[in-house]
Amino acid sequence: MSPELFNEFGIAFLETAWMLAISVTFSVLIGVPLGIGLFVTSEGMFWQSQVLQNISGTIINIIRSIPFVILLVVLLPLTKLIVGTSMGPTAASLSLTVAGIPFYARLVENSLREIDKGVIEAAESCGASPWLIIRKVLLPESKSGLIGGLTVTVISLLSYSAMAGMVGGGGIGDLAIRFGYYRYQNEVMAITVVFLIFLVQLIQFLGDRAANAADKR
Amino acid sequence: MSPELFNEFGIAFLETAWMLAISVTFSVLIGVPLGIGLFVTSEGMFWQSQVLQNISGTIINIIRSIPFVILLVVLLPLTKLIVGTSMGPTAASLSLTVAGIPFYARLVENSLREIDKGVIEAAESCGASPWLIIRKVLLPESKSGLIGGLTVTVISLLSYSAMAGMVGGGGIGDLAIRFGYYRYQNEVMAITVVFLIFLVQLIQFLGDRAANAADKR
Amino acid sequence: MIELVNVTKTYENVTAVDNVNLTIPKGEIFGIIGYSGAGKSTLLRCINLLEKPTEGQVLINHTDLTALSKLEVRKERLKIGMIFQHFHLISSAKVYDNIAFSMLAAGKTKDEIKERVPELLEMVGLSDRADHFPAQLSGGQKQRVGIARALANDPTVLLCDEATSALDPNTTASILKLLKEINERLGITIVLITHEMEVVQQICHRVAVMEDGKVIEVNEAYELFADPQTPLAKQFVQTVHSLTLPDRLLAARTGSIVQITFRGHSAEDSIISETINRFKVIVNILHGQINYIQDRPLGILIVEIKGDAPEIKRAIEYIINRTNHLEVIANVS
Amino acid sequence: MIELVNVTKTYENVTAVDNVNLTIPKGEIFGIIGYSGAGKSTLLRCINLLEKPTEGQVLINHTDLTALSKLEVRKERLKIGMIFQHFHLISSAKVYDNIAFSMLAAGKTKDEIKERVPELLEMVGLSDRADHFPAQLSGGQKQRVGIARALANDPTVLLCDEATSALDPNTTASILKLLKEINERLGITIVLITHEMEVVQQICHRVAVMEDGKVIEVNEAYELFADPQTPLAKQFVQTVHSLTLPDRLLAARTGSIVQITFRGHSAEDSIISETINRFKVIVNILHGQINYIQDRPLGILIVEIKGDAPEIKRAIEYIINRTNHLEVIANVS
Amino acid sequence: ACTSSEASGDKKELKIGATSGPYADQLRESIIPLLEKDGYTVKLVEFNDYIQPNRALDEGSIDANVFQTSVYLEAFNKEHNTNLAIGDAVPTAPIGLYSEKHKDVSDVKEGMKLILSNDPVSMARALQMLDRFGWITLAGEIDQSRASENDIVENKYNLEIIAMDGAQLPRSLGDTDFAFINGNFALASGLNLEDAVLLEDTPPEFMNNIAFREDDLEESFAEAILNAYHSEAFLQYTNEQNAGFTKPDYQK
Ligand SMILES: Nc1ncnc2c1ncn2[C@@H]1O[C@H](COP(=O)(O)OP(=O)(O)OP(=O)(O)O)[C@@H](O)[C@H]1O
Ligand SMILES: Nc1ncnc2c1ncn2[C@@H]1O[C@H](COP(=O)(O)OP(=O)(O)OP(=O)(O)O)[C@@H](O)[C@H]1O
Ligand code: MET
Ligand SMILES: [Mg+2]
Ligand SMILES: [Mg+2]
Repeated sequence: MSPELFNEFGIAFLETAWMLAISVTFSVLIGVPLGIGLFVTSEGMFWQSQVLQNISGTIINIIRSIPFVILLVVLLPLTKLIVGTSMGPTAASLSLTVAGIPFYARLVENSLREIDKGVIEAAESCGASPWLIIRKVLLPESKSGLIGGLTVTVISLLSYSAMAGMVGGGGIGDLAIRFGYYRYQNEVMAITVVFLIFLVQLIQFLGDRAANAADKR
Repeated sequence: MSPELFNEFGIAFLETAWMLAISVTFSVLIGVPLGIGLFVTSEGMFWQSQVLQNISGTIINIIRSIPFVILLVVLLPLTKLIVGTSMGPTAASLSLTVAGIPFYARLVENSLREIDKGVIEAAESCGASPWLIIRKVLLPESKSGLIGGLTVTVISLLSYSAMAGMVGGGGIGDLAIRFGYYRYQNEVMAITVVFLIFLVQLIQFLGDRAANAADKR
Repeated sequence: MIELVNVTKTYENVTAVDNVNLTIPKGEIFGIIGYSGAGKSTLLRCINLLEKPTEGQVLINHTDLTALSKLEVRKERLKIGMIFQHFHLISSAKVYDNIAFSMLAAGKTKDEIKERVPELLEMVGLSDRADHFPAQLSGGQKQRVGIARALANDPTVLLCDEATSALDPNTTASILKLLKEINERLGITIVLITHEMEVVQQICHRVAVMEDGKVIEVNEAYELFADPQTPLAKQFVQTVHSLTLPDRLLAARTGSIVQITFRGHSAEDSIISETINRFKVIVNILHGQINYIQDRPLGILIVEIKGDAPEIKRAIEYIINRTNHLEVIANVS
Repeated sequence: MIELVNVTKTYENVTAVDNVNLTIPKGEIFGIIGYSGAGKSTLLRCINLLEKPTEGQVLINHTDLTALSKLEVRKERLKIGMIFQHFHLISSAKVYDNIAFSMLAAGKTKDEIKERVPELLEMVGLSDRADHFPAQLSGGQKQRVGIARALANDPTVLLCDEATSALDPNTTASILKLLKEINERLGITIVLITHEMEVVQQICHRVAVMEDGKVIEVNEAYELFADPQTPLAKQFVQTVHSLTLPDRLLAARTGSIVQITFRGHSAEDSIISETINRFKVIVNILHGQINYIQDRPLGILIVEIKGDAPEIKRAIEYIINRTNHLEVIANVS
Repeated sequence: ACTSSEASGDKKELKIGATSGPYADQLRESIIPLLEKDGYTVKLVEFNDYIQPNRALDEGSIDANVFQTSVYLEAFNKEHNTNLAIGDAVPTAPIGLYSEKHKDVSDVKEGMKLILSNDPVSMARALQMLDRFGWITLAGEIDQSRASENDIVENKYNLEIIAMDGAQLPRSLGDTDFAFINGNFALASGLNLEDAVLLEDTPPEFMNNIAFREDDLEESFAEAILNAYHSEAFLQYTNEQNAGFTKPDYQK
């Protein structure tokens, strides 16, 4: 690997890391509450609400059904408003975040669904407030699942971030497309793909370990 | 909507339908056995094999970690070999299939995991052969989950198929990208996006209904 | 005091609880029995409004829970502990924190919790397990944690849904002992569902028998065993009093075989002894069971009375006179 | 016949079953009791190799299952039915197909299945439920389907893991009756785990008591109740024979209070009657329980003997002579 | 190179590839109707990519394509060992330097932001223009098919150069000082070619072309397609729909 390529690679890695850091952070910060919201408003739960369920379900489905490229375009005005610019890794991160939130929210919801209903009921029978139940039952009991879902989300966002090159976001996936594909530098393609695979396996490995450690059952 | 656009739209719809038909069919034909394989070779199951687990797990993770755009490119030689051409909807379907198989296989595996272990054990205690257990216990008991997973797979493949435009695959997602992104025709983009959303909701609705109908618990 | 007034709970097409009226006074241990699906769990869950009744009122100490806001219901629940068949502990929290949770729910301070939890652990005999996770406990130990949790906020009512069904006889016995102690020492009202008649026998003061969502019989535990009113209750009681004699035995006997039921005083008097002294008969006890239900004896004996026919007849008349309950099973002579 | 030779099952760090040796003859109903986690289920599952023993052999009718190939084990399993606590029916298959599944496993033809399944349904009293899904059945009905499935291939051995623990007393009684019938009519060997001592009492011929993976006692069911050898067995038996008298009663008595155990013949003789006739004493039966275990009576009576001290003494001596088991609880006079 | 399936001269069913934008529009709106009048049935295949159309042409999946410069085609032939050949040039949208903030090339200042397309050919064209402005220095003759920021040896104003998808450029115009925008995207986004700070004076090697498999150059369908481009009707279309495009020699 030539020194320039090495350099290029380093920058791309930092760009990817930056995009993931932002989008994963916000996917968690917004996706977890959203996922909890979806769960606690579902049938039989303490804030049961068919209306909220339908609305949020529809919004999530809508976001998930729009191709990422289109999402990128549709979100440009918003990106401009929030990030101040419509290009670069930070701008790309906004679209990644918007794609990541409903994705993770659904996974959070699914993890929460796997909590033994009886445990939640027992907490309710104690007279615990919804907030206490969320903090002391829902989150701890689903920790392992939440981490597992996070792993999946990070990997998916990594995959989406390959398209960030469209708005000048750069990153590893973009490197593979620009040099490996457009400029026929097969070794770049090979290196990036191997690197991506390695990265994914690493994320998966760390995620699995953390999830296991969190599981007290 | 102008008549040409209407026409264009019709063609795009057929292309999407064709790509989905092929990729979903093969994702099911290969993903279901693969998912069953993953499950029955897992710990405590009748064909337990750590080696097979590791190999297939790694392959699946590798495919899932390569961004779809890159997968599309990497698979071109294979596409040429199998489909005879590297362009058009049929060629795109191959990449979609390759992406769809491990995706659905994992979902199949997860559904099978949700079957009460006791039921499988009861079947084993009857002296049933693995094949009989697969046919009469695993598949029927997970039917609802398999259908649910299929819904997710179809929607994901629909979303992926938007990128088929890269290899001249066409389809609705590509139409949205071509008109909305490349040609700045926002109204066409809006129509296609609305159509996509509608399609996704429809798939989800039908999937949910079928899954419920299959659930005898 | 718990009062259920016309409580009905309907799911789409099933009436799980059908117009139930019950009054359970303070300090009572009240049992609920019935077939699977009879509506026992649903009824119990209506008491703390885990299940909101479709119709009717649930009054606890004269407060109508069904008329309260969600927040107020939560406050009332602090006074109602609940114990579950499958424990339902928070698997990610240690024993200590499982109990502390319940106190957090009541808004207790850290200090109060620090003081109370060890007391509770002591009471259920788990002081040395405070730092264990539920997965590291045996079934009986988990259930004790469940009890400690339910008692943490000094409730006045304790609801138990088949709290001992999954436990071995020893553990069951120790948990029943604990419940009885709590009831006697703290005067807590206990409502419990069980399918084990020995549990009813050992600790219940009164019992409701449910069928198809309705309470078809409410009886003193003693009376339920001594004189069940409904066919269902009879069937359930019979599984405990299954006094069937082996054919071999019946065939070999030469006297009259009678079943005598001794209730209350009659059980404490020496009727058999007196019969033997008064009449020229030999009395041989073939089968029998004496149970103390709420410290009152209920005895059923199957005896063979041998002797001359007239003597036997007089003996039988005497026994009937003293017990009011005698049934001739076989009259050989 | 089932023989377990040095059977040990170890998980990473737990020895669930520890060097167990057992021989269960054909046609026996064999019970296994013990605390939760004692290794009962693991041992049972070793019998049909659902759990492969880490060491030791499992012989069924002299065939060593542990030495067989997977395929041969499957064939052997056709002769070993298993019934589960939680039924484990295929929820997506109708009752008919759940039973048919087991016959498909044995490679039976459609015609054979068509003939046999209705017979089995008849036997377990579910002929009218063939077309129902498991979710539409009650617990007892589900368990009957489980039994029919386990019997479909005419097994010689039936394994039951807490098959009645989740059921109400009536359903439990009906299922025990069914098991007993099957055992008597078809000579099937039954191995059953239970935590309900009444189950042991009602149908087991012999019983193994497990603790920490070891079988610490194997006893005839009758002997287990009459004369348990280990402290654990004693504890378990006591939960059935808990003949504790209310303090009130003890306080009010004036004579000697003794506990008499009648075993076998002594239980069938009229010892009390004869004592009353021979000595100048009044005998008042305060508490007692006579159980027929395997058609043999085991009686425990607590009686008060009133009269002159020497007479009482002689009476007691006489009873000891006849029964060998008398314990003085309180000697008032 | 691959065989073309129907070698006979009377091939009447054609597939022509193009990238989405004005070249596809030229085909759809003018050329194809002309060909259909000649008795051809033509299917237009749109690509979102610059490699697939050539691959498809080479393997015979399409019969012609319109999207590339001669420089690109030669590089592609060398890279992929293909025999693709140019039929003729087509009216080409010139690449241009656009800005919302600046009016002239001389407005360049230290540290300004500049965006350009990430496809190699467009980038090469942009870099060469920058070199001509004297904003940067390139490392001698650059490879038209592989040019990238890495070919810059000196960046005199320390410009921040960001590469992105060509279609994205007009959308990011407001966030940058200068943008090199391909004519097709500029037009599509509503920019006027005249509004450019500077339009490329498209040299012949940067004209877009219609390409065939070399063996097919003499085929009658190739001739028919070229005739359509050369026609009066197409000239009229060009004048009406493609104002500002650089015209090929035959239209001058
Ligand atoms: N959420 C629900 N939706 C519909 N039907 C329900 C629901 N919960 C309970 N039921 C039905 O209500 C009836 C009473 O159920 P419940 O659980 O109270 O019975 P139970 O007496 O506790 O039985 P078991 O002894 O098996 O626990 C049953 O027929 C049951 O199927
Ligand atoms: N797969 C396993 N891995 C590790 N330990 C196990 C496993 N299965 C069982 N054990 C352990 O083996 C021991 C015996 O378990 P087993 O289920 O046989 O007990 P049991 O007597 O049936 O208890 P219960 O009455 O609760 O059903 C327990 O300590 C249990 O934790
Ligand atoms: N179509 C592009 C343009 O006109 C050039 C593509 S070269 C493969 O700028
Ligand atoms: Mg219940
Ligand atoms: Mg067990």
